[in-house]
Amino acid sequence: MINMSNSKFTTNELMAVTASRLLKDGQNIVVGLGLPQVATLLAKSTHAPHLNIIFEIGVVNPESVDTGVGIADPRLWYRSDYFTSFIGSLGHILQRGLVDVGFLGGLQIDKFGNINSTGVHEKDYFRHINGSGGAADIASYSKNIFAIAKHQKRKIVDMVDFITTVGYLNGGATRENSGLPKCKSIRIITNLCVMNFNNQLREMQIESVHPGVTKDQIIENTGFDIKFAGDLKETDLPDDNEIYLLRNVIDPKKLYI
Amino acid sequence: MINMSNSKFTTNELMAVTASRLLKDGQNIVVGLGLPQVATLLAKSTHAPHLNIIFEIGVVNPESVDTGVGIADPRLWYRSDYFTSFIGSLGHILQRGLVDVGFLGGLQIDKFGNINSTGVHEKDYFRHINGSGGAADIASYSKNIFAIAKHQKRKIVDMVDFITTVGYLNGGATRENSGLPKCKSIRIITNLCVMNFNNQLREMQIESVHPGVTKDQIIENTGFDIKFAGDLKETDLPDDNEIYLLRNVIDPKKLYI
Amino acid sequence: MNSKVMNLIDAVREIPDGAEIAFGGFAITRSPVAFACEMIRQNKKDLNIYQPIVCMATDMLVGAKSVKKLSYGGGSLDRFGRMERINEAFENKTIDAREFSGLSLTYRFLAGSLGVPYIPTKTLLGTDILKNLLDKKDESVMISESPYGDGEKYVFMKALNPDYAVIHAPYADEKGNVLIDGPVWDLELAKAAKKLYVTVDQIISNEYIKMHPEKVVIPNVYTHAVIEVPYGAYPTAVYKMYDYDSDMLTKYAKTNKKQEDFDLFIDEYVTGTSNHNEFLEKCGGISALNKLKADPVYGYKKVWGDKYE
Amino acid sequence: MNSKVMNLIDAVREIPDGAEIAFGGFAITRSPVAFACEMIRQNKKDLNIYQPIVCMATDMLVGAKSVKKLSYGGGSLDRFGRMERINEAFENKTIDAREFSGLSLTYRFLAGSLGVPYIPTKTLLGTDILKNLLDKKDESVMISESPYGDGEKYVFMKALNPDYAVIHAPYADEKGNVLIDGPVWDLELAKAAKKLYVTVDQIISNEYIKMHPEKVVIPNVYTHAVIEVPYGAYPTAVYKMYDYDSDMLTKYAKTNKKQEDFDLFIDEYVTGTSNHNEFLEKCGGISALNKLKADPVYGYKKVWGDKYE
Repeated sequence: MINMSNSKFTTNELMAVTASRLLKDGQNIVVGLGLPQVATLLAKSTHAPHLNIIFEIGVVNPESVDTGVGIADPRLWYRSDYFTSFIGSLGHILQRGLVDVGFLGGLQIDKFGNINSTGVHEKDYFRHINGSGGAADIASYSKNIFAIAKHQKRKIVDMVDFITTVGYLNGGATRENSGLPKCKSIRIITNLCVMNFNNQLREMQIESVHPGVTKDQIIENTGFDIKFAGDLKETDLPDDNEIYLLRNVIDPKKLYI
Repeated sequence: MINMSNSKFTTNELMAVTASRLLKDGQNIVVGLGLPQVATLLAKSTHAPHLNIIFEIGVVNPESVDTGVGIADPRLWYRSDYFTSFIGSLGHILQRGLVDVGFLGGLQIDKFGNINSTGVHEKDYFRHINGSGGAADIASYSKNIFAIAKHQKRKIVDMVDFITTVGYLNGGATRENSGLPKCKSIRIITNLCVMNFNNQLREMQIESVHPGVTKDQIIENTGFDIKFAGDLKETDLPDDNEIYLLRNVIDPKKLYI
Repeated sequence: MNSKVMNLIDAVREIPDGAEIAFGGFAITRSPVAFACEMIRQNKKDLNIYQPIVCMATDMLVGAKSVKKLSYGGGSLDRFGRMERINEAFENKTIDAREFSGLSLTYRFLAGSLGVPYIPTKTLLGTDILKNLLDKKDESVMISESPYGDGEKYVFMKALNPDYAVIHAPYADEKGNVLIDGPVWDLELAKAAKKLYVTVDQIISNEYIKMHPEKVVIPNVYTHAVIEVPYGAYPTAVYKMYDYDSDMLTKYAKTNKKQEDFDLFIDEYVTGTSNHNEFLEKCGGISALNKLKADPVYGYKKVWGDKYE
Repeated sequence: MNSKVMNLIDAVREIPDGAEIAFGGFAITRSPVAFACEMIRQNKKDLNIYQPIVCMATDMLVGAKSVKKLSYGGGSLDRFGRMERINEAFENKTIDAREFSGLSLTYRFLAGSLGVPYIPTKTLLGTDILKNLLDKKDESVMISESPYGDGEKYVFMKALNPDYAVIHAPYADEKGNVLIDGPVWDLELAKAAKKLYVTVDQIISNEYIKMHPEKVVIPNVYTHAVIEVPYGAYPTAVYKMYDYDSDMLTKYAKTNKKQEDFDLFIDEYVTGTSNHNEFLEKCGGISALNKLKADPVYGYKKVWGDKYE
């Protein structure tokens, strides 16, 4: 293998690699388009060849060879193991409790890991943008939630404008008290750092800082007074194989990285 | 067509023809093996070409060419339109309210149309014979129930030994009061007569008597004091085409007729 | 009874103003565009639409002011753009928009298609989606405790059997057995509807179905009408049949940003044409369609690199 | 993780005495006979079996005194005979028999496979089946009123996720994607189980599945073990693969009438053999099996009239 220190990589590549390494072999992942999918495919190409990939639209374990515009694009259905209905994917698999990781994006994420994919408050109205799709369902029933987001003041916020998907709700045991199943862990991967909620309050904290990023940069770009974990680390670097795969196999057209 | 009066027919043939004529074109029928199936296929070959035949095991509209030993026999699945699960057949079709006629057999039928297919009381124990299979479900949700039975004192009874499937329960509105959906009509076709429950009490009454059968014969072979409808009729005779089809196309090996 | 085949105009005529309709389709795939265009031509009003994930057809109907109420679980035109006619109607409150998640709304159809009164689920708990639905006293949702004394909380998603459902599929026979390759996110709503209308690209023989019953996803007992409309989902994709038309979707995603642009688009492409073939002609005709032919293995238009293009 | 392939002996060893198991199979089709025989060889005891419609394998397990409790919806050996070992155990109360209907018991699995606490249904209302279950305080059933104030009554069928399920299928790949042609009455119980064991006649490549995903009825996320046992459902049928063996079923339907005859049968055919191949040899071996080969179109052994026999 080539010496790691020779690697140059983009922030998106680092995010994809970091997220990919959080996935474990044999897990069942419900995943959306974009960097989450790129990260999942990278994991499958490296340390986790037996990941099962599930798209809410009713597609299991595709092996796409062309890049699609969304999960409704048949490019993403090529060489699937199984096709099913919404109830088949989000009912019989997800709600049945078989999904280890729900891998989401969103417009805003708040300090308790709640995600907004519906819309945002503008001066005098609520600007509607998208909606839940399967996201609310995925966050309700996945054992672990991962999200990838841009680290901006208006995106990593104290309270989301709309709770489309519940993370730890108002922190502590409020998620469970609302009636939802427990969520073992939430991980947020941004362009600046990785965040978890591994404390009693279930409040967002910085787990690792990407190489070259300063604490101040993170503080500046976060919409609330963010905490740093006691055992704060630097995010591990991608290795050359990962970068090679991302650039040449997984996203050669550079649509997402 | 050949003159009807030339027809000779067996009792089983008459039962099949009589039942077949009660089916209407385009109906959805859940049907068990034996004479019910023979009658349904005859209807499909004559006045009701667009019947949809459903087997509880998950088979829709087969066109069998060989006689099977039961609905688990792949001979009965040949040239189907659709295969599904138990929930697909008895849930999404039957309980959904799409079945016009549930066509059953049974060990005993009582004066309120309840059917026993579980077992019978012997001197000192309950002899277990079969069980519901889908029968309880079919009787709960079909808009109309047809049954074919032998007319014997121990089979057409005052009260069944075990209510596997509910007809009109204890008569009147007791079926609905138990919480079950309404049942528009129940028809019992025996080797002696056709019976319905078209009265306020929802009590079994003779609708038509098969040619050559006397009222006394019926009374003797019924386990309770059976009533005769005010407009008692004689059962219509089979026509030559029906007899021809039964003998040459539908049950050429005479397994059921 | 013999055949469930209808023509598009007559089928759409059966649907009254104010009808309660579930729509199939998902973003840019199997969207019942031809059916929606004919509804716009016939100037349907006050529709009450239910759709787990909205598709292009729904955005068109909302933009054309045919919709009074929309219950849905979000959706977009994927990377082409957003459902801007829906978003604007939502923001301006010109429609009564009820937002769900994909699964929760689908549970209403699952319950309806099973003939059970409701499905108890935990999804939506804690969300503002649920809060809004409760605030609006939407009949869909009710919060209840477990009957088993374990203190668990559930949302009851109430059964829905919509008066009509409209889906697009590649094939059906004239009896109404429907074949769909690929995922079937719209199966539950199709089975729940009192009258299911299926536009298909091609009506095929029942003989083919007898040879391939495993391809039937909706048996004929559910189907009210089979309507043959070749390219009936264009410009959205039908897996294994034709690809979405990127050019046309890009154009639509531009025109749907502003009502006046959208109106011009509808004037030209929909009310300015008298049927789906004319719509297809307007969109580029045979030469546009020829470019979309799906490869039989890949299921979409496979591009073979520069040398073949 | 790489592969879910196990051998039959090891797979059966994983199942402890007293295990809660759902069985697939239906009368004389796809009955997991090889698995049941190995359970009898390993002398499993006190099993708690759930099965919507019982099959030959279940009657054998009851006759072999492996079963303590059986929850089922009836069943027979079709025209070959009855489930006499089950009937006698029911009558003599040597097992705790809980009788359901096919749909109601399957609803327990549907709820379990959906991750919902129960399914509200009307089936069983008014029956002696329900009365007996309520008398026995069976946890499966609870009568409740509609939450919508319409006075409707329902039976709540409680979710069941059995510790184990055992089904037989013609094919699976080593990842655990299961292919079944024909009806799939046992799908819900397979998806509900915590550990699904699938005996298959043949393990096939994942490459075949990539070409025919529409044939997969159970994706690998549900599957714990794939066990290749050719003719693993013999003497019952596997659609499109082999027919049931009428001679053997006729013999079984004679021996299962009396416990002493049944015991002799088990001694000779099951505990007297060390694996399924020996069982098959005992039943007539290759020449018996050759007579059962299913025609690829008809799906069963097609008899072409006297001149071909």
